[in-house]
Amino acid sequence: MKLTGKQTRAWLLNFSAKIQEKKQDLNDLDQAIGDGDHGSNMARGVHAVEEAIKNENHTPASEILKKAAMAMVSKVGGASGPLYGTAFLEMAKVIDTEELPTVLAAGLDGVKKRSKADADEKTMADMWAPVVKALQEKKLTKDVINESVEATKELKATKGRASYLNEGSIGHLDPGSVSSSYLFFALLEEVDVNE
Amino acid sequence: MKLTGKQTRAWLLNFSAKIQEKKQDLNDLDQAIGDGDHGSNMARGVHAVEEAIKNENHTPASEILKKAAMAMVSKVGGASGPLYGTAFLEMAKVIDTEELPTVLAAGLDGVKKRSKADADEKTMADMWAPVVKALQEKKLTKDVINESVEATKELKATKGRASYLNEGSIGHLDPGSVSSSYLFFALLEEVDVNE
Amino acid sequence: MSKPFGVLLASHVEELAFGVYKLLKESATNTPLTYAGGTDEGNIGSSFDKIMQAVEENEADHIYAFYDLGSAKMTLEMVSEMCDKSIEIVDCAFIEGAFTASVLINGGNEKEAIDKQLTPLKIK
Amino acid sequence: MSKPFGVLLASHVEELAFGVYKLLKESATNTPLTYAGGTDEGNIGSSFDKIMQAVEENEADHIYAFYDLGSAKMTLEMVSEMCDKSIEIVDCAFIEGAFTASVLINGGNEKEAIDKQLTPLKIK
Ligand SMILES: Nc1ncnc2c1ncn2[C@@H]1O[C@H](COP(=O)(O)OP(=O)(O)O)[C@@H](O)[C@H]1O
Ligand SMILES: Nc1ncnc2c1ncn2[C@@H]1O[C@H](COP(=O)(O)OP(=O)(O)O)[C@@H](O)[C@H]1O
Ligand SMILES: [Mg+2]
Ligand SMILES: [Mg+2]
Ligand SMILES: [Mg+2]
Ligand SMILES: [Mg+2]
Repeated sequence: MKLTGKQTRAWLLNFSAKIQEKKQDLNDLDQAIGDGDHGSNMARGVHAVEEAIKNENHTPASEILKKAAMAMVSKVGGASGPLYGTAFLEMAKVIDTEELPTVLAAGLDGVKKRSKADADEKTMADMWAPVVKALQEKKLTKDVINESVEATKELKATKGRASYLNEGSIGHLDPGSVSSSYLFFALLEEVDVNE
Repeated sequence: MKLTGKQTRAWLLNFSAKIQEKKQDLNDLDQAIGDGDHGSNMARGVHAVEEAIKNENHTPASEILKKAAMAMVSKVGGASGPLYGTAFLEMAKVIDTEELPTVLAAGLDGVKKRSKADADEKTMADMWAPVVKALQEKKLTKDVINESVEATKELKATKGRASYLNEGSIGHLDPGSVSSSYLFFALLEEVDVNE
Repeated sequence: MSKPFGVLLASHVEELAFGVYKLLKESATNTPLTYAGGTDEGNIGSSFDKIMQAVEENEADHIYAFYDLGSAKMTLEMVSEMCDKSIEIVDCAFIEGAFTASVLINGGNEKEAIDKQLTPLKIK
Repeated sequence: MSKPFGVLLASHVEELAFGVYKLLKESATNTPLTYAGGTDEGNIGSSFDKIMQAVEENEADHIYAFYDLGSAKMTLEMVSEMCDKSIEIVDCAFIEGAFTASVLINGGNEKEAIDKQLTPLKIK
C-alpha cells in the first residue's frame, strides 16, 4: 500500500498524541541512562509538528513529512531531533511514489545515516530494524513492536549519552526506541499496514 | 653574599616599580605571541606584592618572599603567576641560610618545576638559566641580562600560549623573559651581586 | 570582505558557548568566530536555528565547526546539509580544538598546517 | 557525608566554567561537582582563591580536576600542593573528560573504570 497525505497527517497527529501522553514516562526512562529530557524533547517536537501540519488537509504526503521533519529538527533540541528529522526527510523523498515498507526502510536508513550506529548499539536503529523487516514480510503486529522495544533492554549502549554508563546501561529500555514504538503503534491504528 | 630581609624587600619594591612602568610594553609583547595581558597581569601581581611587604621592615627575607609569592599566585591570573610564585617560594626556602647564587638557582628550579619547560622552549627558564650561571661565576652584568632576553627572540615556543603559533613565535621576545629581566635589573640596582 | 577560514562553536549550553567564544576571542582577535549554545528556549540542548544563524553570520569561506556532545554534531550535520556554505565538522576536543584552530587561523596559517595540529586532538 | 569521587572544573572564563557545570549537572546529578572560572575580578585568567574554594567546597575524598588551558593547570598545581585534599589533575580534553568522569562517578564506578575511560581522552 501507499500512504496518502491525509493518512500521513493522521498518523503523525496520532503519534503526537501518544508522545504527549507518555511524556513523563519517556523522561523517566531517559533519567535512568541519559539526562532525563527525552519526553520533554519529543513533546516539544511533536507539538511543533502538530502546529505545522494540522491545517494541511490537501497536502501531499511528502510535504507533510518535510514539515514534520523540520519541526522535529528545530524544536526537539536533543539527539532525537536530528534522528527523527532525518528519518522523516528520507521518508519524504519516497513516500509519494513507493510502497509503505520501502518508505519505512528509507526512514531506517536515515536514522542509521545520522546516528552512525550499527546494530546492537542500543539506539533507535535497533528498534526500527525488526519493525521494518516485519513490515516487508507483511507481518507487523503490536507484539512485534513490543518485542522490538524489549529487545533493547539487554543491549549495552555504545552510542549517545547512555554509552558513558557502559554495563550500567544494560537492563534499561532505550528511550528513543520506546518513543519510536509510539510512531509504529500510531501507524497500526491509522492504516492497515499489512494490506 | 646573603640577602637580608631589608634588601629583599627593597629588591622586590624596585621590581614592582619597573613592572608598573613597563606595563604597556609587556602587554604589547604578549599581544604579538600571546593574549596581550602579561603587563596587566604582572602589574596586578606586583601591586599586591607591594601591599603585602611595604610595611615589613623587620621581617626575615624568607617571609618577605613568601608574602610576595602568595601575592603573585593570587593576583596575576595568568601563567606568570604560578611561575613567579613558585620561583619566590623555592627561593624563600633557602634565602635565610644560603648565598645569593644558590637562592636564584632555587628560583630557577621552581620555574622549571612549574612550567615543565626544557631549555630552548622560549620560556622564562631560558632567560633565568644564563643569568643564574653568570651569578654563580660572579659575572652578572646588565649586558648578560640583556643578552639573555634577546636570546629568546630566535627560539620557537613549544610551551604556553605562544606554542600554538609554531614558527610564528620566532622573531619575538618572550614576554615572561622580559618581565624577568626587570627582576634581575632591580637586583643589580639594590645589591652588589658579584661581591 | 570574506576571510578564508573561520570557527564555529556549537554547544548544548548558552553560557558554555559564549564562554569559549570569550576565551578564543582574546587570543584570536581576527578569526571569524561565531557560536550557538542551548535550545531556542535557552535550555540545555542544541538548536538548528541558532546553529544556522551562526553559520550565516560567520564571514569565512570555510568554517571549522566544533561541538561539545554528539547530539550537537547531528544538528550541525543537518545544518551543513541544508546550506551551501563550506562547513567542516571537526571531531576534536571541543575547547582545545577550537582554541588551536582559532589561533592558527588568526596567525594566517594554511589549511594543511591547521589540520596537522588538529589531528592529535581528535578524540570523538 | 563525603563521597569517594568528585569533579572540579578550572577554567579561564567564568561563563565557561559555569556552562560546563550546567551541562554535567544534568547528566550527573549526584556527582560532587564544583567549578572555578576567571580571575578574582571576573576577567579572563585563573584564580588561586577561586580554585581553592572550589576544592574546599567539593565534598569528595578524591577530586578529579580538569582545566582548559595550561596556566589554569599551574594554578591547580599550586592549590593542590598547598592543601591536603587528594586532588588528581587530569590532562584530558576539558569538557569531554569532565563529562565522562562525572557520569561514571554518578553511576558509582570504581577508580579503575573511571581512569580507563579517561585514558583515550588525554591530549595535553
Ligand atoms: N549517537 C546516537 N545514535 C543513535 N541514536 C542515538 C544517539 N544518541 C542518542 N540516540 C537516541 O536518542 C535517544 C535520546 O534522545 P534525547 O534524550 O531526546 O536526546 P539527548 O540524548 O540529546 O538528551 C536515545 O534513547 C537514543 O535512542
Ligand atoms: N607552560 C609554560 N611554561 C613556562 N613558561 C610559560 C608557560 N606558559 C607561559 N609561560 C611564561 O609566561 C609568560 C606569559 O605570561 P602571562 O601573559 O601573564 O600568562 P598567560 O599566558 O596565561 O596569559 C610567557 O611569556 C612565558 O614566559
Ligand atoms: Mg536525553
Ligand atoms: Mg538532552
Ligand atoms: Mg598572556
Ligand atoms: Mg592570559
